[in-house]
Amino acid sequence: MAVTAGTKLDARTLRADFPIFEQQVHGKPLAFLDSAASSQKPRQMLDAMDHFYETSYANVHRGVYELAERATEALEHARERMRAFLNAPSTREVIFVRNATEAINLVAYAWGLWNLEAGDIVVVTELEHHSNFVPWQFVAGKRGAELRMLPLDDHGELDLSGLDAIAREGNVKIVATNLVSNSLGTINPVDRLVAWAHEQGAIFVCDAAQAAPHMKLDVQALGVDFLAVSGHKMCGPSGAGVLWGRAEILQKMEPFLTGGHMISSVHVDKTTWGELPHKFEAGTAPMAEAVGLGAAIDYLEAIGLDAIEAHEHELAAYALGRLAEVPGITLYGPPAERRAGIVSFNLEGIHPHDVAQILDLQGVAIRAGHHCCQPLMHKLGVAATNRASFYLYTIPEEIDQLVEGLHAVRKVFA
Amino acid sequence: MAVTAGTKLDARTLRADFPIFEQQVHGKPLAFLDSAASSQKPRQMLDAMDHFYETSYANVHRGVYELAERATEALEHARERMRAFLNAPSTREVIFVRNATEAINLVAYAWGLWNLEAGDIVVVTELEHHSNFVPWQFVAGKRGAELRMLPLDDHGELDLSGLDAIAREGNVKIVATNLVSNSLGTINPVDRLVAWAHEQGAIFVCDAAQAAPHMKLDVQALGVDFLAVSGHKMCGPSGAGVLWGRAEILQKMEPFLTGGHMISSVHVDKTTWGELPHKFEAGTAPMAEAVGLGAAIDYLEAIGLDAIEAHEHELAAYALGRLAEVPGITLYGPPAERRAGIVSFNLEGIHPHDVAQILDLQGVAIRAGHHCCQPLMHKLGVAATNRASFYLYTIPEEIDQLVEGLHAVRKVFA
Amino acid sequence: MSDFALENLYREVILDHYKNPRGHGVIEHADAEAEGQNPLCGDEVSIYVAFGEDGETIDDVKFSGRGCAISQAATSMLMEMAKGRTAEQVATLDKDELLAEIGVPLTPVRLKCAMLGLTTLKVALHKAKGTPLPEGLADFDDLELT
Amino acid sequence: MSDFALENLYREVILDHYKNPRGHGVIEHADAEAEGQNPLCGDEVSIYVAFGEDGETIDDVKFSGRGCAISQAATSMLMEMAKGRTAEQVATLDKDELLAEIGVPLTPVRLKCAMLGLTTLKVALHKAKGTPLPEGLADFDDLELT
Ligand SMILES: Cc1ncc(COP(=O)(O)O)c(C=O)c1O
Ligand SMILES: Cc1ncc(COP(=O)(O)O)c(C=O)c1O
Repeated sequence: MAVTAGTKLDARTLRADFPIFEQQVHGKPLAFLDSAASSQKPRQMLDAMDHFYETSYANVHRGVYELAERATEALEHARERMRAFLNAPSTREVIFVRNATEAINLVAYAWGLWNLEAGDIVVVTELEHHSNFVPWQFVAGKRGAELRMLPLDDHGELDLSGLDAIAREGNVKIVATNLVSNSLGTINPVDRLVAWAHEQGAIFVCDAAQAAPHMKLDVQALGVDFLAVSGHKMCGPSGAGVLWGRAEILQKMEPFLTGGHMISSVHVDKTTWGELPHKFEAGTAPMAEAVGLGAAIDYLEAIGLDAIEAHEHELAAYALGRLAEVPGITLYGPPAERRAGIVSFNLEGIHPHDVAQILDLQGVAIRAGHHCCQPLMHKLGVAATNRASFYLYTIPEEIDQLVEGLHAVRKVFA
Repeated sequence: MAVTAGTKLDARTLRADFPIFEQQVHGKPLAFLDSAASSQKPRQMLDAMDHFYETSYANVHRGVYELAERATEALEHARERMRAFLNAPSTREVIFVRNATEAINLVAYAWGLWNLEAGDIVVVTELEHHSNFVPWQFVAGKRGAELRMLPLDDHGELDLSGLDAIAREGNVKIVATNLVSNSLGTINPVDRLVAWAHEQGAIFVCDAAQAAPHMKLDVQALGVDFLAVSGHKMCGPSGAGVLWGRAEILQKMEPFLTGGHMISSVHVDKTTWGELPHKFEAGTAPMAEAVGLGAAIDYLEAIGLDAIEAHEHELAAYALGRLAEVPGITLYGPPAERRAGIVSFNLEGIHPHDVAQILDLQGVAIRAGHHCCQPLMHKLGVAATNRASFYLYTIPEEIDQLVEGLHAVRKVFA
Repeated sequence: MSDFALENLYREVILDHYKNPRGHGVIEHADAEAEGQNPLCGDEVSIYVAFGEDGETIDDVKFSGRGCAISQAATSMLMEMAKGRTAEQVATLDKDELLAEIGVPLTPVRLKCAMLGLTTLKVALHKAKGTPLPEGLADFDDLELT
Repeated sequence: MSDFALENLYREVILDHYKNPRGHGVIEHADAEAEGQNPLCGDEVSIYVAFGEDGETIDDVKFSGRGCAISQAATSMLMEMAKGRTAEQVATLDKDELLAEIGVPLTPVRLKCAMLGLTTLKVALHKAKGTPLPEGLADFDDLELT
């Protein structure tokens, strides 16, 4: 694929790469509007995994035979692809994990559990996914540290006015926020929070699960200390994600999972840890999954992250406009300019589960629930919302299908 | 496939299911003798994953639309297959993780870290894989508990004569051993150790990474409290393993990884955990990998675990006989009757790395190294050994190829 | 839209119970009560029970909380079913009896919605009378009642 | 067997260094020393350095330990290369210079074997003279030297 930067992507053509769209659901064309939960997979990525299994499979790193060498090369190539994707300084800083949740837990345990002390402060936001909230609450609780939440303002954006007050309360050790909210699509001002965190001497953990699939990332420009990514949301397979971390910090940390591969030497009285990134990759790696993730990055970069972001942005604006036509609808979150391809809403008097179920019968797949954001739901004063989310293969007709579907939902409950 | 129990398997026919054997390596037929590190994959398993991605992919458990329902059903079907495979009482006790290493770490952290106290004793053996050694050493160290190692006797089997002395030394809280050694192939007397552990009031953690691929397991008959399995060693994909644990214990435990999916409700002041098994499955599961593992179980059970065990047993006996012909060879481990399809050896004066490299040029893939068993290597007085390991697709000709290769190795170093 | 499927799932009686829930409200000083939640959507329901003079028969039962049509209708139907039965009878009430009443085919996720009221009612009775907890909820004691 | 590949990898000079390693032994009261290990196979090597009167030039260097033919031969060759150079020169010695001497194509895993001696020698010099650590070993200080 030869695509030059800035080119608009052609979602209709790209759809042909995704076998899932070759079916109808309940006799209707499939309008898959739940990509924020997990994206669909292009054939190219599936082929890369099959090819790996069929020609180059063996356990990595330790074998001196041909298949093991090939497998190791494939895994390390994927690591290099991810390094370049994040503009990380070194592959030593790219750690393969299962998903963003494990990436964040790795930091919470291996840094938080052994560094937090009673009275220290961990700062998160009201807009976090449970995966960037509960781990901090858990380790803070274990260490007697305090959890503070930055609130949202009325536009669904972070209110940073309380930062000074928090800083006066005690030792801020960790600041953890997402870059893009999975509920509201808000793009958060991570730069200001990073600067503030570093002024406090805190580490900054960035949950980029929802950002990585949709926009160009640069860990050096962001200035964060750790960054978590899920492969399955960016055209990669389930079972592989990445934690990026600064080498200086990773080196000083305890390991997280221990066991095979992550050691330098094992003795009854003393075990020493392997070099980065191996120190944090205990046991057999998700090898084929990493290979698939590397292929997904190839796929995304051939299209261009800028083109993907622009496409989603257009869809978000279109969706916000069309949805506003539906009587009784409440739309949550910031205006289109400051959001990714995610739109959350409620229909008056109709529970999201019922909305989603009736939409499903019309071939429209959206998510209904708390989106693993209960603190945000409490703030919004609802138990759940409907959420439609878009990706590179989304076409405006799917949004039309959604809007028509919502009218039908309203008829059922009229 | 209609195979009745007790039928001998036909490895030559089964090989046709494995695309990896359709190639030559260095111009020779591939003799893949490293299945203990990771097994090759049958087409049936790869097809099951592709089918899932192409027709039924979506994030599980939370969606109310058709694809999400299908994906959830596929994942839960795989859980049921694993439950039956282990004869576990309930699917609530079957937790999907990445690999056996993570399974053991889960118990080490979520049970060990919060239950061990200074002076408590954790018992492992000299025969453990690092993945069932380092996690215990790590958490014992963090809690000021003691690590005790059961030694090997001269036949490569566990010497249990010191158990009473250990029991007198203090509070034994955890006993962790493997069922089959990945280095020597020894089948360990887990029943006696389980009884002893329970007499001490300790939990028993069984590392079945090397047993599950090769013999019928029954967690109820074994009487263990936890059991760890790696999918990639049993014809499943990389990226999925299983921890089985007793519900009574899992319920009382803290969670391990926290975040999305594993909660019941999340509030700033208090978060409650979800029901089993979800409490231990934070974030997006290795969904396709679990589906693949389910298909692998279908594949293995169609052949029959008894037939697989008998086949490997035959191969081990044949290999021990043929290898004994090679001048200067030292064979490690127990006699064929008491071992699985794993043979470790050294050639006098020739380092395993050199042996394996020269064999590779002849198409023979074996492992050379410490096999993540440094404590065992110290005991044997070597840095490394060669290891040939077999599986259902192994044919005696591959062992012949190995033996011929070893003669060639000796010529190079003559 | 497959009207048949839709008619089937959101049939008149479901919508009627949803729009006009029976037993909706609160019993002050109830003899038994419990709160339940559906972790999938955050829905919550509270159930209140008043026993008759024998201390066993359910004299009155009410519910409050929010939820989808399926969960609200199912809970509303349950209120009608429970009244006049003993605590023991309700604790051992087979979920199929309620499912028959609902009378629409449910996927596993929606089944959780439909069962929220029944589970919560059984928990309330368990707390007050020590009757058995619903299946699969043996760990409820540790997790939720503290 | 592909005799060509085999000849290539285990060529005469490698086997000669393996069987008759140069500089094999121990220097008592060495001016610099370190121990290294290959985590892949558990092989260990110890390196000992004695400086000349200027305190900079390597007067004598020896190694002990066990390993495969590649690591032993590479370390043996390294002993010959290092003698007479200054600590600084060896610390900045490009690994390609040693690889050229070895003169056989190495896969990444075997490269680790070949580099074990050089890495360990550089660590010894670092400890004694503060010369730079080898690339990728910036964390060596924390992990191994304690
Ligand atoms: C006995 C034993 N335990 C544990 C493991 C670790 O398995 P994994 O690398 O899949 O976590 C292995 C695999 O090498 C093994 O053989
Ligand atoms: C913002 C955000 N963080 C974290 C996660 C967790 O990702 P995973 O389930 O892949 O661990 C998600 C996915 O739902 C997310 O959207």
